[in-house]
Amino acid sequence: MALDKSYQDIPGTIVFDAEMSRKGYHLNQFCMSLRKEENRKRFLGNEQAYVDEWPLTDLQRKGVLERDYNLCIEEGGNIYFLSKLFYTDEHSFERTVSKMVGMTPETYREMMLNGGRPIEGNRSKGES
Amino acid sequence: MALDKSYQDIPGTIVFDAEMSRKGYHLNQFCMSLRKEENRKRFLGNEQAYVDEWPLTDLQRKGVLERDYNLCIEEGGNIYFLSKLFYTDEHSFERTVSKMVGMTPETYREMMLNGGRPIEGNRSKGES
Amino acid sequence: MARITSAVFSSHIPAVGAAIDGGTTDNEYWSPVFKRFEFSKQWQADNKPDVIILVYNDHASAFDLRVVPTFAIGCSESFEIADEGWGPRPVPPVIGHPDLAWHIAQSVILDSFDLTICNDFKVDHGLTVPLSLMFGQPDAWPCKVIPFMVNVIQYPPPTGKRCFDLGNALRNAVEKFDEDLNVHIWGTGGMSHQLQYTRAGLINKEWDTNFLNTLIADPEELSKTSHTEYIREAGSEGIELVMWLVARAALGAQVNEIQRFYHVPASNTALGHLILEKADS
Amino acid sequence: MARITSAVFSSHIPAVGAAIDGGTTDNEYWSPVFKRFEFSKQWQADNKPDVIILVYNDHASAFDLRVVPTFAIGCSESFEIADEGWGPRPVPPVIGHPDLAWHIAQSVILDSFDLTICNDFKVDHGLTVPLSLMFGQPDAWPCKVIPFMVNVIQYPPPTGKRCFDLGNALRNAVEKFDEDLNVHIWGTGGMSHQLQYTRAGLINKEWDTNFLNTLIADPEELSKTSHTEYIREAGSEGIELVMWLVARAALGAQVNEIQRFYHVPASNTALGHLILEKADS
Ligand SMILES: [Fe+3]
Ligand SMILES: [Fe+3]
Repeated sequence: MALDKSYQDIPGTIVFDAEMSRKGYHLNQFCMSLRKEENRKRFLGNEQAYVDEWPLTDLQRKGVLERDYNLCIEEGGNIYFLSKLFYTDEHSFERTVSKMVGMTPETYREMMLNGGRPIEGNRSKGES
Repeated sequence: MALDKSYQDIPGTIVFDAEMSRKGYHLNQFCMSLRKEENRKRFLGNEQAYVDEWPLTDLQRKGVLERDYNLCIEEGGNIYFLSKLFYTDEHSFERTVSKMVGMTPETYREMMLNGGRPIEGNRSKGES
Repeated sequence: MARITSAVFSSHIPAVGAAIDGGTTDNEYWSPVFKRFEFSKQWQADNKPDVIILVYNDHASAFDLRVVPTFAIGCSESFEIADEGWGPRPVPPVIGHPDLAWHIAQSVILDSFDLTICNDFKVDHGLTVPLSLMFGQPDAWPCKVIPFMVNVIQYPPPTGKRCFDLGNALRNAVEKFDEDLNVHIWGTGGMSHQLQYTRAGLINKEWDTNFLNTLIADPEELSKTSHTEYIREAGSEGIELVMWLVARAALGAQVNEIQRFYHVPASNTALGHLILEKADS
Repeated sequence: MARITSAVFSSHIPAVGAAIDGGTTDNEYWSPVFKRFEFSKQWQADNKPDVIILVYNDHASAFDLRVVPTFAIGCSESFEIADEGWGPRPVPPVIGHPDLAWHIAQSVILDSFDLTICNDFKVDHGLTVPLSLMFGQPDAWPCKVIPFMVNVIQYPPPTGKRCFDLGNALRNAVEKFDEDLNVHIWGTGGMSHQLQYTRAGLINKEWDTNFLNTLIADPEELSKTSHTEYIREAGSEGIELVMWLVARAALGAQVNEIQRFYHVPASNTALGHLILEKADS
């Protein structure tokens, strides 16, 4: 009798559970390094060289270098760790999230002003 | 109704509770620095200069420099942190404890071989 | 004897901090939020606590993945402001209350809560944004703050039931503290929001409304809500709401509602805010 | 299904590690101890587990006073040996079992234990001395080890009752793990000893004997022992014995005694050792 993972039925959602945490360990620790101004400068100066210092997978490197946050999340990145990366770009949560859902910042803000993404149709993979 | 501190009735014993932990915070963190070989060398090279780098009280400095472990414990030192200090001197727990109880290493070992310090008379401050 | 007299609940959205720090609280987007907080700030000024037990979650600031405590209490004299990626927020350092914090730590550990005792860590927007909302921009925070961290990032967080039980244990601990202190407890985070992947932007006003109603009237019933329901209905980051149960339980059963506010959107999030006072106080 | 089939209890005295590492196990002082462990080593070789859940306390090695977790589980792939002040012990690194460790962490957190999840820390004599006693000096440890740390240094440690309840939760967690694994659980530390101040050198054989008897026959009764009794009767460091309750409860009620050994002195300490097997296994 394994653990309850009923949250895996939720569409468009990757819960940061043990499996994801293990997969993303070094990716997230890489993000943590960007809390220091000197590291942010070094990273922005030569991104490829900086990420090569970390034991990341090819997909994780690609996700970071292309700022493909959905890919980062699939590869174990957690949004609060990833925020150190988009803050390094001086991007906000709002701007980053709009990119994750494939909207322009304006369209995304419009959706939020209209009450956000509705829950109807978004509860379960069977339903959506 | 404050917390139960009935352990304060035990003779010859200083329990490492909140009060002691707060008192000894920097003393114990100083000891932690001695887990590194380079710091041990630096400390043994110039003890006074090394302890002056830490925000210790005069009594804590005295305790460290004179290896007065009972004083260190009274001033908030915890034995497992202090062990980094006596290990730096290449002294064992046994040798250090004999010093704390005012015995020669030989007399202390003799007491231990004879079954250790008896509990009778050592349970409570009232009794001892 | 120390007593918990009030509970304040509030989202702790980074963009709200950015609006305060950047001076854009008057604009069309933010003014509906900050106008409503004028009442709360006045109430707070009229009801100044000696200490706030501030229940929040660290967002990869004090801890990274090497150490993930479920419950952690801050026992030091003061706490610096964390750099979350674009410099620390320009707010005063947080002054702790080591006497009460250590008392609470000892009391709840003996009461079967497996706390992590912490010293020397930095606090992030989870703690500072609610302080800014309630106190504005003073040169120094007007009271002491005990940071109380709950893991809600690494699944699984503590269950709602465990958070509810912890709240009761915190109340008991505070009431065993000999000094006369007026203590407030704050629950932060939420409400519905999802900050990641393709369902991001989710808002569930109906569920949030029900959460607020039940939190006030029957928090013990609310404590049965499963983690999957939080994530499904309130979004992957909406699970932060378990922290509100800690503060709600700590206040005791009978409460008066002083303030209630719900607003969509604040950046990606449904902003929720409550002030409750202990009914017999 | 994974199952906990045996429990091993042992002191984790630094001087015992030094005797092994320094090759002095044959001398007059140590040979009475190591002779009795010949049987235990043989039993261990005949009953090789896949994984050991090793309950121990960190002695200011993985953690300093900045972070003091009550219960912490090691989830990484491997653990290096700590330098406790005169270089790391010359023993192999410890290989973890992240699958089972993470499973246990999730299971017991959902079961109301407020665990701290840990990665990337070093293990000290509390963990390595029992391994050396049971496995000798191999090039690599013959099985996986999940380090499980209990705070017994910063007062208050978890209560005996809490440790007992945790043991039950660990058994339930292991039995929910789908893979077939033979799991042993070890409880370490103790027995009576005091390493500090003017009462140091205390040994209480009568109390220790009663502890061993009750641990085997009625651990739930034993779990009621107060912290003050441990410290008073078994010395300030004798309180490490609460960790034995974790391992004892994890094995379940019915057990067979395979080995029992008690010896004074080992350096400053009364060395205790037990091997119990699950009765129906
Ligand atoms: Fe948050
Ligand atoms: Fe120990």
